[in-house]
Amino acid sequence: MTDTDATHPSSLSPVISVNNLVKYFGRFVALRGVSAVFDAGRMYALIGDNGAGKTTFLRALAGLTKPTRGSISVLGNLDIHSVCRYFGYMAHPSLLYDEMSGVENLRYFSRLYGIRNDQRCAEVIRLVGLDPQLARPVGQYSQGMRQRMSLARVVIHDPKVLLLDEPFSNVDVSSAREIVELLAQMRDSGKTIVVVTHQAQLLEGAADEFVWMREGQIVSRTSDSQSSRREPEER
Amino acid sequence: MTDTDATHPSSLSPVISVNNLVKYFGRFVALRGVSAVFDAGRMYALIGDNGAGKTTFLRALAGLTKPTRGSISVLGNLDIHSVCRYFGYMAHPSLLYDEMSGVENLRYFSRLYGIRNDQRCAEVIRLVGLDPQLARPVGQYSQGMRQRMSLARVVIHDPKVLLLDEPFSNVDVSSAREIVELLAQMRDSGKTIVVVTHQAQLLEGAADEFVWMREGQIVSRTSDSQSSRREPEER
Amino acid sequence: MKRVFPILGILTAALLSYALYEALIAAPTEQTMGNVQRIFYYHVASAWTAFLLFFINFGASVAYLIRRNPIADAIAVTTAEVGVVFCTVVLVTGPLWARPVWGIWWTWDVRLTSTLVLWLIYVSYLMLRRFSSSGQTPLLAAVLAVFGALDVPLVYFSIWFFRTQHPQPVIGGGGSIDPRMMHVLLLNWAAFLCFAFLVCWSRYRLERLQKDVEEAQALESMVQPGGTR
Amino acid sequence: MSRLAAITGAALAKDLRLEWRSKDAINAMLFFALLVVVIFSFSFNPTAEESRQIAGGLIWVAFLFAAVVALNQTWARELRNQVLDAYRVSPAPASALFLSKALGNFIFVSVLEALMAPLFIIFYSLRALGPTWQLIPVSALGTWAIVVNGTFFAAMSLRTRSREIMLPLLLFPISIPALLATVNATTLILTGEASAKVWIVLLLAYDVVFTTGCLLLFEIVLHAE
Amino acid sequence: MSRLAAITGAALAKDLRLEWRSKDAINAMLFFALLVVVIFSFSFNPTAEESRQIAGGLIWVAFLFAAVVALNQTWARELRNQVLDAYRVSPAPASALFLSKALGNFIFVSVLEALMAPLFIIFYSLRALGPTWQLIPVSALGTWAIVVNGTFFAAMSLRTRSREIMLPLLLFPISIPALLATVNATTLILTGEASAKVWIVLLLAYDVVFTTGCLLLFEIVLHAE
Ligand code: HEM
Ligand SMILES: Nc1ncnc2c1ncn2[C@@H]1O[C@H](COP(=O)(O)OP(=O)(O)OP(=O)(O)O)[C@@H](O)[C@H]1O
Ligand SMILES: Nc1ncnc2c1ncn2[C@@H]1O[C@H](COP(=O)(O)OP(=O)(O)OP(=O)(O)O)[C@@H](O)[C@H]1O
Ligand SMILES: [Mg+2]
Ligand SMILES: [Mg+2]
Repeated sequence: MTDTDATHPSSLSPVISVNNLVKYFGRFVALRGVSAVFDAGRMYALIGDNGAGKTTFLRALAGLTKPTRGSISVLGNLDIHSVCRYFGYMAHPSLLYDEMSGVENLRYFSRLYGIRNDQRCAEVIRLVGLDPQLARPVGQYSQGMRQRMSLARVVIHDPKVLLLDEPFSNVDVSSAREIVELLAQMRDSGKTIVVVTHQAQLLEGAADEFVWMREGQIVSRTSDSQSSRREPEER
Repeated sequence: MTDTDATHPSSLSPVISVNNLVKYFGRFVALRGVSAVFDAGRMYALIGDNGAGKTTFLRALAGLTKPTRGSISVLGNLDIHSVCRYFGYMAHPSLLYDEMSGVENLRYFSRLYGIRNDQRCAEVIRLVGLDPQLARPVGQYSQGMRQRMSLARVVIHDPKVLLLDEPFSNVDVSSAREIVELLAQMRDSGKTIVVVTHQAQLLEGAADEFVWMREGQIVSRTSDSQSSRREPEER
Repeated sequence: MKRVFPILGILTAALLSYALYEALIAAPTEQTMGNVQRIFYYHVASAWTAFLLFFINFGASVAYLIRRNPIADAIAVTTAEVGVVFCTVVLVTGPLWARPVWGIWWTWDVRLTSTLVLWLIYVSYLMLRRFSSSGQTPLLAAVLAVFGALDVPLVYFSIWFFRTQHPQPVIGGGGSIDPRMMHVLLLNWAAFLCFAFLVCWSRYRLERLQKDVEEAQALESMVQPGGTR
Repeated sequence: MSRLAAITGAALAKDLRLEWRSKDAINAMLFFALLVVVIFSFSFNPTAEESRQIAGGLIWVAFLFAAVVALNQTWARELRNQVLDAYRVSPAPASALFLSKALGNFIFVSVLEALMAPLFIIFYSLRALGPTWQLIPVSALGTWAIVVNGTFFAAMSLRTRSREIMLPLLLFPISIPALLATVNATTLILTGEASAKVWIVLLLAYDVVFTTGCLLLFEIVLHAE
Repeated sequence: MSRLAAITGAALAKDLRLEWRSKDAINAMLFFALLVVVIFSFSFNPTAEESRQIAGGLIWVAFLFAAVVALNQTWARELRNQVLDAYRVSPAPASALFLSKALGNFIFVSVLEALMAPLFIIFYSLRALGPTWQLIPVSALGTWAIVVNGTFFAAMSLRTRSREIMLPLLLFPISIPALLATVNATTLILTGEASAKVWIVLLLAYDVVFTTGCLLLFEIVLHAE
């Protein structure tokens, strides 16, 4: 375990700290003892081959998957459900209703967080670079627009922790760049961001740390996307 | 229309020639007059933003979608169904039965082409770098293995034309490289290959021509993935 | 522990054969029905055994919901499976008996119907366990078991109102059963209970072993590639 | 409590709005119900003397099958794009989602029944000999019994392979007492032979028991992954 | 012709092998069928004198509902991973695929019926007064009528939104004559009142017409995108 407990720069207590996380799917081990800490105001890129366990790890962080063993503490709290209002989770699918327009979607999801502010919805939609007036249902959006809308859903309740699973997959390069920029801004405003992606080069410069996963473990953490690309393979 | 009819190097008649293809989905135009020729023994990378119409174009070539207007002639034949035995089509989904093992899948699909040669199945599986003895059902394969198996299905009947839709999506970089190599070998053995992908850099050096699509049209054809990346944007 | 099992097995076999002898030969022949009535000892003993097993299943399911203890879950699967088997025996011996005695295979009487519904509920429980794809099978199954238990009294009442003139039990309504018959019945029941316990125990061990094997295989694959560096 | 109501309301309003917008499901269901009535009428000679005797059973079996088809669609919308995960990571209570779905289904199936009932009356020339008004509480309670369990088991069958077939397998055995009570109450009201009170009380008990059970246990089902 | 047979055989063998391997579908369907029988028996007072009169209708409506659930799964396997597209780009004839699916469903539904029939006989204490052997051609022809159209319409409903509900909407209206013939033939055989010959001939005609139609038109349905 390459635990970097000692190396993280911020002196605050970590936002997320994961301790020896293990997850079984039947007789298959998706996570084999992952320990890590994630600090406030930093963006982490989670990288690894197919089946490395990135999605599983992210879902465990979001409280969507119960780990078999190990513990996760978020904002000093061991019960994830009690702090879930501080999470923003974006999955590979859009997590939006295809039949409703962007604003309608956002309005519904904000209600779940007890927000009844339609002003805020419009604001957030503008923030991600879409038009709040757009009446088209989300199902007719292009993939890039849908990913932006997804991002809007994630930040509507001003979460402290963003967990994003492959936000750039099937998105064209220019849209992807804009999403990265947005994320960097949010990071600068103090949010903790964990991004899973196969396109590490997109986050080059934007992410503060690259976390490499392999076969259910974190094998290294580096500050750029190239330096250790092949390193873990020398086994 | 940047029709490059005059520029193709082989002196043979083209394997695929497309003439002013138009495809409407309801009131939406996915293809707005695409004309192109594809020659034998060349690999084409079809590149473009989301919704550019790449998948639609490929499906029209394979005879899976009837174009609203325009014609496609394959191997000099205007009725695609009569030459469909020369096609190999790989879509984003695997087009395999998850519950059957690799060999079983291949055996079934070879029957559809009138092939009753189990030797050939094993050979093809080895060709794509898998083990024909593997008894696991395809559903339990990793994404990379599944893409290889898909490729095996595509080449089992020794097609003359390969149409591949995003064969590298969600595949890790090393698997993707190997698939590219395989494709290059097949190109060298005289097949015509059209690959749709968002990761053009993977095909750099392997593809003979990069075909850029935008909003249902072919906007340019270049010989490398970088040169015209931004060019079509100046409109 | 390893010794106990075969010893218990032999004892149960002996008890079962003695009970069989008692039921088929030693017990007095019923006056109106004749020898057909001897199916009674199997019919009723199986019914009581099935009820007991389903009751244990309910307890184990509740325990699982509260404690999330895998042992409780293993007990729940075991008792449900074996219970369904015994319940099936009741549902087969009943009609076999009814045909010569009542002249029909089936009637919608309280006992018959509630037994059938009970059987249906537990088969659907086993179906759920079989079809459930997630790692949360025990949880879902436990929830269904609770629902099933909530349902049983309602089933009983509903059918109670439904058919008031159901065929009376053959052997007097007020428990005026021949003490000799009662003795044989209890003996058979005891034998069945031992047998059920034995089957449950081995099924339980199998379940636990499977879990252990899965765990071991998972652990093995955990140590093997790359290892923990 | 008011938070529960607010979120339930928001979710229910969303479902109703979407349903209303496409009207797909309601149209399809209506046509399906009509077909069921017709098929039943063809298969069981409805001019027979005893039609009043079997009508209760016919009507409720038809409603049950129509309801199962509707219930199977309950969670379809939440599954597409995995929107359910968005709900699960939010602090909104599980019971609000359940209530909104159950209420939505109740409205849906009730509308269906209100439109199918006249057809049955026409095809079978029915006329109640007992107190007709009692049919209203009986159908409301009977429908709620099917719907509350159906919504719950539909959520449960999301976690299984071959989802559509799983719902009736779980729902039917548990619903037998409710179905029996509803059918018998309806028959008694139609024939006027005896009072249906006992059955109504039984239905009420069933509804109370299972609504409580569903509300308490739904959180477990929602968060079972 | 032999090519058609070879491909039909390969596809049928594949389906049967997969079905046999998991046995999921058959188990679920059996239990569903059992539940349908029980629900029907509960709801229609089966001790009534006239049970022989309504049994034909009951049995076939139950079979129809069970068959629809089975038919809805027909194409599920081909849709997952869009395997159907692989068939469509191959030179294999469309009718081979159709035949293999229809035969598979026929086997499946027949097994189901063979197992459900005894239950009906037990629950309703049925005994035929007419020529019992005629029940075999009647059920074979009736089942084929449901299955051949069902397979076809299941393929057609693939192209629609809300697929599951679409199948009965298409199938039921078309099948009414076949259902009517089957129910009447069964009732006549059970009661022994008159000969069922006319109905059997009608069923045969129906089967021939629709099998031909399905085989000829399936290619269009398969290649409609
Ligand atoms: C047809 C299916 C039948 C089923 C499903 C069935 C079910 C049951 C069950 C579950 C019990 C135990 C319940 C209790 O102790 O309260 C039971 C007891 C009994 N059954 Fe049956 N039975 C069937 C047919 C018959 C027939 C045909 C007879 C004899 C004519 C019969 C005679 C008895 C007797 C004598 C008892 C013990 C009564 C008592 O201890 O109260 N059963 N049956
Ligand atoms: N619900 C599940 N049941 C069984 N196995 C699962 C389940 N979810 C994930 N797995 C397995 O766990 C492993 C890790 O999966 P995970 O989705 O976390 O990988 P990943 O790193 O996100 O891969 P990818 O880059 O392909 O998205 C995979 O081998 C996968 O097959
Ligand atoms: N069956 C369909 N019905 C309606 N619109 C469709 C259909 N298929 C595709 N489209 C629309 O046609 C356009 C082109 O789609 P296509 O799938 O060809 O794009 P693409 O270039 O493959 O995009 P991507 O990179 O996202 O796969 C898109 O806007 C899409 O919404
Ligand atoms: Mg993933
Ligand atoms: Mg595409």
